[in-house]
Amino acid sequence: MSTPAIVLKSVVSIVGQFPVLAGVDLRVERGEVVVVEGPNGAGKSSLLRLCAGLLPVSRGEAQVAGYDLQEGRDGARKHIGLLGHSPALYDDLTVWENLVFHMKAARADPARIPMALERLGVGGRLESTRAGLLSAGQRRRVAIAFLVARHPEIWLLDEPHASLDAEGREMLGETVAQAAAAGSTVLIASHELEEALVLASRVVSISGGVVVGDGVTAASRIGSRAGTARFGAVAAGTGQILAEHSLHQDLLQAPVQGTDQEILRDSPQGLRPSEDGCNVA
Amino acid sequence: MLRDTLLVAGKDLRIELRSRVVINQMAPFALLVLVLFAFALGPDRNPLITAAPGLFWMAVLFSTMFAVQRSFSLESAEGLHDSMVLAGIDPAGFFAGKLLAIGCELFALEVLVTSGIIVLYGAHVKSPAELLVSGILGTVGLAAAGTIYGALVSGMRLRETLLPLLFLPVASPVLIAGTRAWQIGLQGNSSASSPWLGLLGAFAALYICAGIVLYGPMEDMK
Amino acid sequence: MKYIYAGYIIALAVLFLYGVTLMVRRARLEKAARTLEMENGRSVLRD
Amino acid sequence: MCSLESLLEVMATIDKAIDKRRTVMAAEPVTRPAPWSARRNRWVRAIGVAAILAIALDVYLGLWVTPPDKVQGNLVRLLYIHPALATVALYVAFALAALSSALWLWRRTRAPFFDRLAAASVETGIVFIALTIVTGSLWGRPVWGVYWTWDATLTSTALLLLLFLGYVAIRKSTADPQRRARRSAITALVAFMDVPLIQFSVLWWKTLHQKSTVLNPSLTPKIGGIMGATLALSFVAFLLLFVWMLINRYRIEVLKESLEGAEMEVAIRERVAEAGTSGHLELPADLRVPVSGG
Repeated sequence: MSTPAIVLKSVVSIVGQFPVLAGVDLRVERGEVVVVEGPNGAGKSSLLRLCAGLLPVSRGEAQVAGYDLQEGRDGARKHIGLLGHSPALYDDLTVWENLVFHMKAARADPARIPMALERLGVGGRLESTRAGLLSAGQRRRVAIAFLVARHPEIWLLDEPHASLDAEGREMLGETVAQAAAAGSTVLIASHELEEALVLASRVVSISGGVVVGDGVTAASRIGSRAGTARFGAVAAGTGQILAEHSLHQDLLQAPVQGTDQEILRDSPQGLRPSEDGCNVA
Repeated sequence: MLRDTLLVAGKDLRIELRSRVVINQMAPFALLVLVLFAFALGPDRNPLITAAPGLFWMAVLFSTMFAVQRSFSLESAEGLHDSMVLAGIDPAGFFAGKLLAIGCELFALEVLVTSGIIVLYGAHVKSPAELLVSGILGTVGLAAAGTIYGALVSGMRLRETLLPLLFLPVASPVLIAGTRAWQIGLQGNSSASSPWLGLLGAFAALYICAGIVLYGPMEDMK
Repeated sequence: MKYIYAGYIIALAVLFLYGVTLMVRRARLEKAARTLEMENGRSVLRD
Repeated sequence: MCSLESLLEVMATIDKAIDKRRTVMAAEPVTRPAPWSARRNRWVRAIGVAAILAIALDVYLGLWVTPPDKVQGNLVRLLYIHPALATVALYVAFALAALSSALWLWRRTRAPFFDRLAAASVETGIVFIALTIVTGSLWGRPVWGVYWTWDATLTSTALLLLLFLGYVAIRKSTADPQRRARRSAITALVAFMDVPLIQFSVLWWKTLHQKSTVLNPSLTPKIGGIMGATLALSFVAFLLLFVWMLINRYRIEVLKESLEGAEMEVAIRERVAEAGTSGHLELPADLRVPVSGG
């Protein structure tokens, strides 16, 4: 395994007078897809913004993409793509101009834009309309398209499913799957767990600015809508064992590829599959 | 750095052409200021002419503040500022880009206000060289100082009131020197203008360097 | 001559007042720091 | 279904994780500054007393002992306050503020000490410069017949006062200590850079505009003997006073920040405690499996 994508050791981040993160320990390997969940105001978005180098590391250590967030922050930023709550678009510029500006600012090659826009279904006519006229869902797709075009090493998606329709969510799923397959690391902060858990190989629960749980999801193939995820994770901090229970009843017909052991073996946390199929972190 | 400067300036000016805020709102405002001054100083010509240089620079000062506030409101959207920082744009480039964009907008406004003064106040210009040079130097200086303070207060709660409080005292030398240079421009004895232009030049140079040096630490404090 | 006296009196009065307020503020803050210290059982002061 | 032991084991790991978090926070080493040992306090008090004595002597000499000036008559007596206040404010307080701000901005020499020193010197400087303006206009009143004429130095000093009031405004309106320090450092530097420009422009504006008044308070008439001695004394006296005020104001800043810091520690601990109890995974109903077993 090369250097891990994200390493946080008891990181405290204080914004204003308030400790949004009060001692976070997290280790994410390259190529992992991790869902960060927790109640509102638990610090999910703050964790993502910290990894993006936008929040100060008041105490503890933080390395992202091999760069220390206190000294080499600029180095890390080249490898990080952040999809925030409000997509970063200038309302007066057209979609195309927006993306060209952001790509050039990030020193990326604007030639990848058409492909990315097509993939997210916002290409063609939409390119020349002003960003201000787009619907929230379209704006989010454009923002995702920017990430696809830039293809950073680390994807930080904050509530990516917000304002996306069914088709949009599927596209997001595919994009994340392809990114993970291509070796990028994806962190998703989300409330919509059914969608997010399908994509993720690991769940991190955060509450009160502290990581209170870290469970592994045995997510099998994502691919088509019919993918199922055998949920062997222990949702830490809740005491509820999420036994073998597929996500949606209607999804049962698609067989789960690969045996239990095969799926769980490549999960980084080395889960012990006990005989009765109940896996404990 | 030059790359980022042109990138940011191009973006700002393109947004300006699309949204036409300067043309639709600030230009009428500048002329309005001239008319209000006329009301304040009475209709007869000579007080207006003697006060014309000062009025010009007062109009420019107010326009600078609006231009700075407008320019930094573009990036006020949460996501936008993060993406700018994340993209790793060189802070000095960002500063110079903003400075260039605001400078162009201000210069356009100044041409308008000058013609306004000539028409409304009937001032006739003896040596336009002074006006042009002092206009350019003054604009660059005001834009530089304005951009520094614009960035400093952007993101703060009471930035609308803080910006004038911080910016206007700093800009006072430009007002003084600019007015004198303009007066000479109108009266024509251009020999006496060199100290004032020197002062304007010094102000502009000083604040451009300050912006480039100080913009780095300012940026990563967001 | 009265302007001279006025000048002196104003200057000295303001300086004296400012000096006293500084001393009072400092005393109050020192006390607050000490009481907070008692509560947590260890010092809160950072240099 | 899952056995009970694995469930209990899971619960144990969670509690251990949260406790570890709490102990880490509690054991946070908080450096404790020397509580200003008695010796240092005595020094501060000594400076204070010396300042008061020097000023008393200065006032006594200035008002009664020194002879009235041939030209200005008794007006010259303000000479023993006004220039001293002005020089201390401009060339000590604000210069110190600008220097410490620059040092704070420079990464290698960055230390909280400079930020607090800048804050303390600006606030004290503002008091001094305000008094300079008051004494200056009082000096001008009998001469010009009006409190305020657009005299070169008076105007530029007034502008400087406004400039550094901006510094205080910025400092007061940001909460985050790190960001506040950075913003005020930049404001101090940018403001101080403007000082020479303002001085020149106002001076030229005044002199090139019309001949400057003979009795310009800043043009101290050539003096010697007892008057020169008193003038020198006035500089020393006000400098001592400034140093005393600066030290106290600095100490207040340290105390204020430490108290802010202490409240923050408590906030962190509450956050951590809150994490232990309410963390849970809201799952759609069909997924929630009731915990069974003994």
